[in-house]
Amino acid sequence: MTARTSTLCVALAALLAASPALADDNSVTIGMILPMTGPSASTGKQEKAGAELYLQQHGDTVAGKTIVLAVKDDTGAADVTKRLAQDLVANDHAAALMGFGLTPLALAAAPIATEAKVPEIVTAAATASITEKSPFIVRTSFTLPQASAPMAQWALNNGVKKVVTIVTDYGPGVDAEKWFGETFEKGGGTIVERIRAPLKNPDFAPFLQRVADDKPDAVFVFVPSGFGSVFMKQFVERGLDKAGVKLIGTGDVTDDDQLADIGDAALGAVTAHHYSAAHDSPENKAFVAAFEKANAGMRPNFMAVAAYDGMDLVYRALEKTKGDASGPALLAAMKGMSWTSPRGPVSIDPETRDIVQNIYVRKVEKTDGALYNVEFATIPDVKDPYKAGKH
Amino acid sequence: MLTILFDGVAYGMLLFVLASGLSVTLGLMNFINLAHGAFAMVGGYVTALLMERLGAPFLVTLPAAFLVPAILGIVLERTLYRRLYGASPLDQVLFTIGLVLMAMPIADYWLGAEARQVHLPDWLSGSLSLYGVGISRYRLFIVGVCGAIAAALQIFLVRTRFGAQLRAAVDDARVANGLGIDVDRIFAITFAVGSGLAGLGGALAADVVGGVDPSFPLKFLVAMLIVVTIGGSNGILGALFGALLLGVLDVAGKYYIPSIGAFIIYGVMVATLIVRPQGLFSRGDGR
Amino acid sequence: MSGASSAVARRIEAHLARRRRWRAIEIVFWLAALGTILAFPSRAALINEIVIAGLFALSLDLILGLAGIVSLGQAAFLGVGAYAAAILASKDLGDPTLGLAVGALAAGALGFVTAPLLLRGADLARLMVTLGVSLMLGELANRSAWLTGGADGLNFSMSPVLGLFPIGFTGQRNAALYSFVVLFVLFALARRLRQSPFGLALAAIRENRLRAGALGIATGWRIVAIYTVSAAYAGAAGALLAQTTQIVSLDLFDFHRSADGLLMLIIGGAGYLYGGIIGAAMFIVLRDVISAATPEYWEFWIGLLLVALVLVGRERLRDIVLSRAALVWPKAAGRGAA
Amino acid sequence: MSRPALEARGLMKQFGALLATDSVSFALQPGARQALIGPNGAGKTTLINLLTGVIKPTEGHVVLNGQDVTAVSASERVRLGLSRTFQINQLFPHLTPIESLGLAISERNRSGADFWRVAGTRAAIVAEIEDLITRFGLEADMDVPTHRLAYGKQRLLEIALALATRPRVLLLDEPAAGVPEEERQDILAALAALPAEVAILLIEHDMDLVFTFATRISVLVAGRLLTEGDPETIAKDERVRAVYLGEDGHG
Repeated sequence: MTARTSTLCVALAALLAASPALADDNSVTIGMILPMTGPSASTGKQEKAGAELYLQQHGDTVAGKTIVLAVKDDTGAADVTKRLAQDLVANDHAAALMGFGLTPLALAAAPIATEAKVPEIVTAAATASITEKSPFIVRTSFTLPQASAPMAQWALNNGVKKVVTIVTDYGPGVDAEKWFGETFEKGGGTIVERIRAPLKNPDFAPFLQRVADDKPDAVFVFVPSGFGSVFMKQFVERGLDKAGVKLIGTGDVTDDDQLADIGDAALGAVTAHHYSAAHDSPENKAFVAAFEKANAGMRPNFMAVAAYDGMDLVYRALEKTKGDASGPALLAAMKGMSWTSPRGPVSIDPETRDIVQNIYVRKVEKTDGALYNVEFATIPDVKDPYKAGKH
Repeated sequence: MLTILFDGVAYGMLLFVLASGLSVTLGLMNFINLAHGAFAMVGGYVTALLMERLGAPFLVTLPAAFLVPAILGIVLERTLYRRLYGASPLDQVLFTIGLVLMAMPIADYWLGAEARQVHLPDWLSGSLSLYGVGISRYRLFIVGVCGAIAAALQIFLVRTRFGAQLRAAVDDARVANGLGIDVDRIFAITFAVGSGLAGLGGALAADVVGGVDPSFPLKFLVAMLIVVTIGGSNGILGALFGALLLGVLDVAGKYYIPSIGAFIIYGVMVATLIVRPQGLFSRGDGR
Repeated sequence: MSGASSAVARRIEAHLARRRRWRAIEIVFWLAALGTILAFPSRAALINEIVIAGLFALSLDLILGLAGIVSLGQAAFLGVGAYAAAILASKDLGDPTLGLAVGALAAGALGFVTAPLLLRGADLARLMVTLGVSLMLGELANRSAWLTGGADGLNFSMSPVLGLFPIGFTGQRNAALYSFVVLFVLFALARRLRQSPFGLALAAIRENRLRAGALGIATGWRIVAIYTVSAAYAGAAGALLAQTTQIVSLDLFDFHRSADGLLMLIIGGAGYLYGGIIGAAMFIVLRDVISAATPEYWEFWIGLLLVALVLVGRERLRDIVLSRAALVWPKAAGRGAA
Repeated sequence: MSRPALEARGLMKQFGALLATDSVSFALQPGARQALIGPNGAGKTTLINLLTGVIKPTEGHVVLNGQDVTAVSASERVRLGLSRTFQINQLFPHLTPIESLGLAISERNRSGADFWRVAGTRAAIVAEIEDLITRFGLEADMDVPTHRLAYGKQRLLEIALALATRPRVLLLDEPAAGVPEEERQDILAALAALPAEVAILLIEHDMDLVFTFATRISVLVAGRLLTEGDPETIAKDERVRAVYLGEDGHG
């Protein structure tokens, strides 16, 4: 123990002392906390690639400041997220925190954002209520009510009367179930059954069997990014497509990250979402091309674009404050900011700090030999209905 | 009702193929190989990549999904695993967790974090109706293949000379050596077969579980361990019954009482081990 | 102390009492740890994580190092302690110290109830039963969303320790110090326990259960007792984790929590109580450094370390360290492995 | 004479088809020096396991100081005064003799569950350790981990440990087995010095040891008690010579 202890003490002290990033006065550190390992690692990869692409395209200097992007792996565990957030703020003097792959992880960092007065830019987690947990939370991804309510409206307009909902049993899933259901029933539709599948559940077969027994017009689904393919395949395997059951949902189930590989099972699925890699705009074409080039052909998904926009938001805010990187100044600059993202026009609602954006209704189609979510209807400037209802 | 039963059997069969290799190494060789899932992942990747890059038909990739992990298994067995045969369970657990931790980033580095899909040929997609019972073709295929594997394994281990030699080698390696049995070779082959089975299981499971990704080795680790523990040390049959029991209970539980679905398998395992610490189908000797 | 009459009696007394006094190196260890907290206020969060992980690994050392029992389910107690403290705090009930006590007691009670499961079967059955229990509890927490927040976790704020020391972001050094004090007190207790007749009896059970029984030791009950104590320690670690991070989530019950604890203990060496703390420090600092450099692939290096550790041989590694230590600190070599 | 210290009444043990112990009855008087002999496979180990409670008999009873202990656990029988040594050393390799003995003594006087007091801070326990250490001549090695002790010393510790439980009945399972010639004398001396009030049952192959030590000998063959008597009678018994003594070449 003795030799080990003394060497250890020296090594520990050295490591602890050495770790603050080269912090000169002119640098602004953005702490990006993501699940880089474990089941949500693909989210982390897309986010990291999106943020890095922005840095690469726009250089690391803005308003006279040098931007340092520090990416940390929280392994998807909330207490680790919290520790990393604390470390980034206290030790690396991060001017903003970014990322947060899942709702509990975004919530974990909220008290630190509040106490340290550092903006927390949520670029993934999509439970509507997250932004209420701290006045310093800003979101560039989306909220589930934002996508679910328009989906219900579209279903009502297109002759769907009976729906079974299947959602993953955690915050975002509950949000999706609630907002789809309420909107749909208010418009005269019927929810036959509401099924919640556990988060750790690779096999949807028993739940889909229930759907088959219920014989609805459509099944509305929310599963976290990554579970879409297994859901789609089992949907077809049950013969639900042949039985005339429409598959509708939020865009998570036809995630661009996986869509190309899901295969024809996904054809015809209709989803409502804020981003598709097939979005027809010059900004998006440039974004997709640059992203695929930088990442060995990997197609960007809504996670990548949210991280890209998160960086964009920080850059724009720094320009507006003329380099003042203090938390309250950045936050003030972010509120009400509007710009053109690869997904279309977006802005930050100054009241709720949540993103306002177009929601597109899309259908999975084969274009140029690959599957894409092809947008065919646009609902412009959608605010998060959950918070809009309160204000 | 019958559909659910059938789904449960199919799911159980899948668990069986994933776990059968583990039950060989753990039940027969007394080696706790938590890296078993890594071999399954290799098999899944072999099938997915062969189909994607070379356009190989699904059926053709399956032997490769057995062989590649089996060869990898032999190499690792000869170089690393064999050093730990006599080691404490703790050392085996740590060592194989270490291998898992290494395997996952390697897969991530080479192949990316997103799941790779296995695309089934048309004749295996969709479902058919038998006497009004909707049956997925692929699940039927799984039941057939896995049943055949179970039978082959059972014959291999019980009826063949190799099986007898293996059992002798496990019971007492020194005595077996004295009888002229090449214990080293027997263990290496057994380990390779176990790894190959894992790979085959991974390839077959890939479609059902939404593809292969780097976290595959851990995703099914617990389920595989449960199958083997419930089945007990009596090699293949125990694991088969354990897997079928779990599969049926799990699927039926999720269908009928979704609210407690996930409890069932853990509950069954703990209850089983309380009543029979050696598993349901053990030889009865306390090892 | 009685005045022992003969030279032999005096030697016996001295031998039995040899570990009771805190040796200089131990005092240096604890002062260094305290000094680290004071010297690096900006790393308080990391140090706090190390201290808590050290306590968790210490709880494993109590069963593995002292009694020779393997478990992959220690996360069950970590989770129960954490959720107990978190639920108490989310209902605004009392001081953190109360939450700590409740967390430890709740976990201890669970340990006492589940301990009989350990008495039957071989190591594998033990590993699986303990793992199964922790997974079931995780599922229970998931299902009891009204109380635990389910998959979204539970966020809450914490009142200051003893009404004086806030332990949120603004009091992060307080949080590390709070955890440190708890670790030290529980460590001192464990140290005492290891030297007591009870601790000796555990050593006997670990070394030779057959003979321990033949000396009249009720081995089953001793194992239940130490498992309960160990569970309470893990519960305390969980409560500290919940209180200082002010969030709990389901992954506290995960397999990897138990596995990480085991890794830390093995890296530091089981059986002499400091191993868990040293291992936790090495593991977490290493992980922090490697994962800052390569956030995607850090697991590879940890895995490599582990494989190397086992292949070189834990025992041999320790012998090498001890023999080196003998050159620097002659007494250390005589300590043996007990 | 008072009631026997240990009594076996019609002990039977069946393993599947094998009858390992077949209605064995005998009595061990307080302070007795009795030996149990028999060829390999006669069932001596099974009998010891039955007596000490490691296995339960199919039929029959074990009576300790007049109390039927057939249903009592092995560790509880130790507390009631029945202790044993093992044919193959069963020691605590990484504990020192002092610690091993201290442990056994604490366990006997019911302070073994004490988790607060540091072991060995009680003068009475130290004195008793000292007594055992000096009696068995272990002074030089008493603070060295057991696994580093010479084999003969380990055999002595084996006996000392059993004695530390302060038994009224002590079963010695081949105490001299494997001890090199130069260390044998220590074992013999230790056996001779065992407290007179303790009833001792010696299981042994070594006939020299049996005939110097025992005042009464029981012969076990194929699970049955063949005969019992004083050394001269046994030495003369034709049946014993036939099944046993002849094999070893003892006259």
